[in-house]
Amino acid sequence: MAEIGGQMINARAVQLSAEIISNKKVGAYHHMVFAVGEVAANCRPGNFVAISVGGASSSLVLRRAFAIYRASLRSDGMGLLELVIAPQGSGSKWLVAQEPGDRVDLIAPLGTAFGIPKEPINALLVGGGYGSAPLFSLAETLKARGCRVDMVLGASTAGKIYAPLEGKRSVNSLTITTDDGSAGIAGRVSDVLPNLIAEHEVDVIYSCGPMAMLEAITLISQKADVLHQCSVEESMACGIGVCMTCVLPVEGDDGVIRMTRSCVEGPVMDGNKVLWNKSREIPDGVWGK
Amino acid sequence: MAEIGGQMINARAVQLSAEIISNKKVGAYHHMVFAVGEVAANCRPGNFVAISVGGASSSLVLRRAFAIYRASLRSDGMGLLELVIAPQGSGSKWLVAQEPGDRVDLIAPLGTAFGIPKEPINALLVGGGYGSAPLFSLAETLKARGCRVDMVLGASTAGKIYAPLEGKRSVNSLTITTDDGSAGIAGRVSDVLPNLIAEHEVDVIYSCGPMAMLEAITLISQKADVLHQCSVEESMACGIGVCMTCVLPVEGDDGVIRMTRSCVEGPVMDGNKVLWNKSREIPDGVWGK
Amino acid sequence: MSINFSTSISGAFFANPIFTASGCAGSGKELSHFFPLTSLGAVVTKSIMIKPRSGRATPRMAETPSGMLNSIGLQGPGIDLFLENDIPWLREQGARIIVSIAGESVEDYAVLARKLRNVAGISALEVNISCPNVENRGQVFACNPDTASAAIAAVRRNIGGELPIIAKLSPDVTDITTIAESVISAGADGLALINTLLGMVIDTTSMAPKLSQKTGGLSGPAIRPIAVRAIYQVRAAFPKIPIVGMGGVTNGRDAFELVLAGANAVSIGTATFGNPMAAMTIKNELEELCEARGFTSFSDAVSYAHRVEA
Amino acid sequence: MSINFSTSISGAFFANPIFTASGCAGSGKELSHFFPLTSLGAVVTKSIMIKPRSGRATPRMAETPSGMLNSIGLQGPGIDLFLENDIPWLREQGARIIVSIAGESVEDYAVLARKLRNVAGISALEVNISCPNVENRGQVFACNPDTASAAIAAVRRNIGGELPIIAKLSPDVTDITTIAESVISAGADGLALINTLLGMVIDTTSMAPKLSQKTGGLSGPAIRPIAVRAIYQVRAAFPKIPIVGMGGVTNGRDAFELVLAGANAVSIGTATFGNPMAAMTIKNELEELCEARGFTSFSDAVSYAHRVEA
Ligand SMILES: Cc1cc2nc3c(=O)[nH]c(=O)nc-3n(C[C@H](O)[C@H](O)[C@H](O)COP(=O)(O)OP(=O)(O)OC[C@H]3O[C@@H](n4cnc5c(N)ncnc54)[C@H](O)[C@@H]3O)c2cc1C
Ligand SMILES: Cc1cc2nc3c(=O)[nH]c(=O)nc-3n(C[C@H](O)[C@H](O)[C@H](O)COP(=O)(O)OP(=O)(O)OC[C@H]3O[C@@H](n4cnc5c(N)ncnc54)[C@H](O)[C@@H]3O)c2cc1C
Ligand SMILES: Cc1cc2nc3c(=O)[nH]c(=O)nc-3n(C[C@H](O)[C@H](O)[C@H](O)COP(=O)(O)O)c2cc1C
Ligand SMILES: Cc1cc2nc3c(=O)[nH]c(=O)nc-3n(C[C@H](O)[C@H](O)[C@H](O)COP(=O)(O)O)c2cc1C
Ligand code: FES
Ligand code: FES
Repeated sequence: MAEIGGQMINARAVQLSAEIISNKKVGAYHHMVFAVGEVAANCRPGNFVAISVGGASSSLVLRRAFAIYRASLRSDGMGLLELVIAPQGSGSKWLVAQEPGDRVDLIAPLGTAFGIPKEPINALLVGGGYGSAPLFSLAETLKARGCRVDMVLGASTAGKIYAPLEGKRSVNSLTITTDDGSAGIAGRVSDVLPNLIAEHEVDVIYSCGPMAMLEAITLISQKADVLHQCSVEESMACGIGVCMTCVLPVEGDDGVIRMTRSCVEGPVMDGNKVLWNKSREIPDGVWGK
Repeated sequence: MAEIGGQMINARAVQLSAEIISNKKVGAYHHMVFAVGEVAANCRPGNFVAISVGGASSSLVLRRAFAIYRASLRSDGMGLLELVIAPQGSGSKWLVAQEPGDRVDLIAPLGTAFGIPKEPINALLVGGGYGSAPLFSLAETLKARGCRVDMVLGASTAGKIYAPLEGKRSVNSLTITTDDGSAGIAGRVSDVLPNLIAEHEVDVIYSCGPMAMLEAITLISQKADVLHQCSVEESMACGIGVCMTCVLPVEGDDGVIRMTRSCVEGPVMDGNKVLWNKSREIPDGVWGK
Repeated sequence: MSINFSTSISGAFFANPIFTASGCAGSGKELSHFFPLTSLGAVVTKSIMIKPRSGRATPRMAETPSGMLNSIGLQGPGIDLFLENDIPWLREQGARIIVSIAGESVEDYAVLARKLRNVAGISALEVNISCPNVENRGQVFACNPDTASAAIAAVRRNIGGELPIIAKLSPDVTDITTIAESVISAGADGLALINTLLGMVIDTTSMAPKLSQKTGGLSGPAIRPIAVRAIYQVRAAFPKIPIVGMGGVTNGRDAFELVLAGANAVSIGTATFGNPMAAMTIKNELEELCEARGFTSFSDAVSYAHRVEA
Repeated sequence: MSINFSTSISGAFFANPIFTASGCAGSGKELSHFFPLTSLGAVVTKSIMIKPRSGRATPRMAETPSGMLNSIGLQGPGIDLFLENDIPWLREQGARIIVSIAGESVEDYAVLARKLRNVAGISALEVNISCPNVENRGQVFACNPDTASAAIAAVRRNIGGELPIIAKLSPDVTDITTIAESVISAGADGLALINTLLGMVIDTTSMAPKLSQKTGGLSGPAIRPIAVRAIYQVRAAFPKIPIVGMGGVTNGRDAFELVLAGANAVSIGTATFGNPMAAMTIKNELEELCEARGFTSFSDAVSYAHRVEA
């Protein structure tokens, strides 16, 4: 029973120089499209990419991780990867300042994907801020399997809700919450979840967003006794499993709690197995404490 | 007698955000034009500029110095500054990769200028590589004063001779030398100088180029007993006189040899006062050794 | 709703906490071309020695990733000419002055202190002890508690009066709190943290060290995490000692980081080479940041990262 | 006209001088997805302790200018599971293996050495002594000549046989040659230079240290000038001791710089996080650079910056 177990880096991960095809500002975000060739066919909803930032004489030594918003291999063989980027610090600001024709060094796909049920179930997708990014392609996949898909998106303010038209089409219902009430219901996603779970007889919650939101959703899903697959966001130095910076205390199938790498055994994890309230310490009982 | 004496930073120096107007590859170099407003009127042949390189998240903390190739204040008030840049290391490569419309942080004008004689004398201008940059505007100024102006440009190979057409017009004769013989006379500028000095009855040599070339010219000028104003190129960290990295052993008017800042009391210096053969040590007799 | 942005170092008052770093602003003349020196908390002058110094041979510098090496070797006019020219000029400008001194022996520090004891218009003395001690096989004073305290004690004995003594320490030691303790016992009123780290660059074309003296001092953003750590450690050990922090500060955020770690004032060094206006920009950004975080007085922000949450 | 690019560390042979750095490549599994581990000179494994270790709480890292801080806290499965799983897997790959060990007491090092003494397929042992010594107020072994040599002596006594011992030193000391001397006397066959420097980042939003453990180890290009200086100093003091160099190497030029300073092999750490193929690119660039400078054998380039020109 090795601590770093069988879980390996995404078997399809490839490092490549990707040309930027387009870069458009959408609300508080940038929607960026990259030409990645056949790799696009290997990307699953929930996977992420890791991009070098800052250019040739950059002081930024680490890659930045971004959830895959959409990946498509066109019939002419052109593979496209789409991301939704929030300009925050120096890395993301550099990235959104790049122009079509520029190239970035990109590794894709990385990490685990959302689990897709074999049966047509009722799914509730919950996204916070740019956390909605991976949910639209997930919605399409689930719809194609005959699932009912409802979606809740929350953000601090209207401009930070990322919900493009074509995305909305793939869900049965879309509920929006904003902290300041500038769009949808004033409040947080957790305020509306219990009712939606009951109303749509939800079987599985899929979520992506800030850690505090994922924790709140976990409590609700446990109470309602529904499954909860969430995509976590821990600071990552390497994105490929070699540095051990991106860990969370997670209970394994064997009942042992381990500090688990979210870049390899995540970002998609079983929310009920994460020790959320202890994520900033080493909880008692963790293997090797 | 303070070591760092009366000599102050160029009184006209201004820090500004300059828009790139054009950027063209010419042989081994890039000819770049910047909009600098009225500052252009204050630039003299021999002055240099200091530019921040690398952008927002750059690992390059120091400015780069570039000799002013040409400065002009147009009648519509548009002030232009032209530079000739050799892409060498990370800073210069970043700079030549910038595009028209981009802006750089630039301080200009800095340093001393070539002394312009009141009488119409015979001048020989000698440039090595991009060292020809400041010589063309100097040639124009000298011509306007009625001087005879001959020019010698040397480089390792033809592509590294920077001698634009309009520049050539302002000199009485142009001699070119290349180490590999790919243009002009095969050899070094120092090979052709003695004859040219004699032939054109040269009163003053003005030079700009690698330190070894300046040293060789100094020996020739001393032998021929002509004045020698040269623009030196020492590594500069600040360009404005505060860091003391750019010093050379230079004999002052009082006969005392001091480690002298080439960014403030240079780059243009009296070649005969520089202790060239000791420029990589602290020669005996230097003040404060 | 503007904040009280002044600071004091052991009784010496400064209108704001942004200083120049020794050796990175000469004696202020050149920077005064870009902004009035009165808008600085203080000008810290280039370390001055007893006699004129030529400094080291060139190359004296090498750029490194997010930093630079220098081996200037304390080029300067010597204390007499410095007092004759630079100090009167700075006084005329109305600048607050902190004089930095450097010696090669304990006696040197004593002599410099005596030369400075009756000079008017100086707010504090910074004692740069990151210098080779010729009496001790060239070992740097700041690298040993005994030599560090001997240099400071010599200044203390000779300075007389009220002039605060700030000991500038080197980070190139196993335990910086031990050195801090020794200089505080010897009479230092404050500490300056940190001087440069010893580094080397090899030119891969000539295949030899790039600097004429082989090694040089590493400064700039690269060393900021070391500076923050050193300030935090020393602040934790000495809750009251005034600290002038420095090391890789290029913007208001960086300065704020040093302040939270424990700096009562922040010196700007290498950043000035990249931007002559750096100190001014940093001052404004730091003031805004302190306000934005709800501080009404700069001094409340000092050491704030050490607070124990209830 | 290809060069002899092999190197050896005290009898252990490596086909090329590019290694991974401990803790920056796990046990090689993930990197093997990008290139065959046989194309590395050696895989240096993450420092392993006696028992399983959870490591420290997150946040465990902070990016810094041209570098990063980490405080992983030696998370790992412990020596028994490591020997059961990782070593056989690495052997299967045909990789050259250097095992890095870490302890909290002198006895820990002894136990680890005994566990490793009869393990087949290991080329050398790297002893990470930049760990807090629980028996000595948590002071890091590598910061004191006595504790540093005690740890190495314990390994020497227990390892038996021919396995070379490489002592990995911390740059956070007043004089690294003193520590080098102590571990060489205690039986180290080679040195690894340098481990990370102690640093800190304060989050200016939360106004508290960013890492859960407050301080962390600084790595990356920012520290390269410190690594070059440390390697150069130790090489000058010990002309023959094998040195594995590391610290901020991101390309062939950087690796060459460490080699010229005195490194017989170069480990790649933080660069791998930015680029999984870093070690391969660096290997190729270093080989080309050595050739371009006219070396016919890699070993001739080692320490070349120390030559005295006639
Ligand atoms: C699995 C995963 C998926 C992500 N998906 C997206 C996405 O789809 N769109 C998007 O805009 N961003 C996404 N992020 C966040 C993104 O990777 C960057 O962290 C963010 O853009 C801030 O980086 P910066 O360089 O702008 O800020 P800086 O302040 O320069 O970042 C400094 C360091 O802190 C880390 N860091 C800063 N903020 C965060 C954060 N919130 N989470 C984790 N690490 C952080 C950075 O990665 C970097 O290492 C994702 C992160 C992870 C781990
Ligand atoms: C007064 C003066 C005038 C100059 N004029 C021109 C010009 O007109 N055109 C032009 O292309 N270049 C000019 N240079 C050289 C220029 O400033 C840069 O040094 C050169 O472009 C290399 O910088 P880099 O960033 O590309 O190389 P890097 O290798 O990244 O430079 C690293 C450091 O070394 C210094 N350095 C490297 N090479 C030199 C050099 N040859 N001389 C001085 N310092 C050096 C850099 O300034 C920098 O600080 C001038 C330099 C000086 C001092
Ligand atoms: C070119 C240069 C010269 C310096 N000269 C001195 C000096 O004379 N005395 C001194 O105490 N420190 C000197 N220093 C150190 C700085 O004062 C400062 O402590 C250090 O550079 C760290 O700050 P920074 O990263 O902001 O530059 C010098 C630093 C540089 C870069
Ligand atoms: C995330 C991380 C983990 C590390 N873990 C170890 C370790 O377990 N044992 C060790 O001896 N060094 C460890 N180091 C130090 C590296 O091996 C190396 O000495 C240091 O990072 C300098 O090299 P670099 O700048 O190339 O990263 C670690 C470094 C990093 C960044
Ligand atoms: S980011 Fe490096 S192990 Fe996960
Ligand atoms: S470049 Fe700083 S003094 Fe000349």
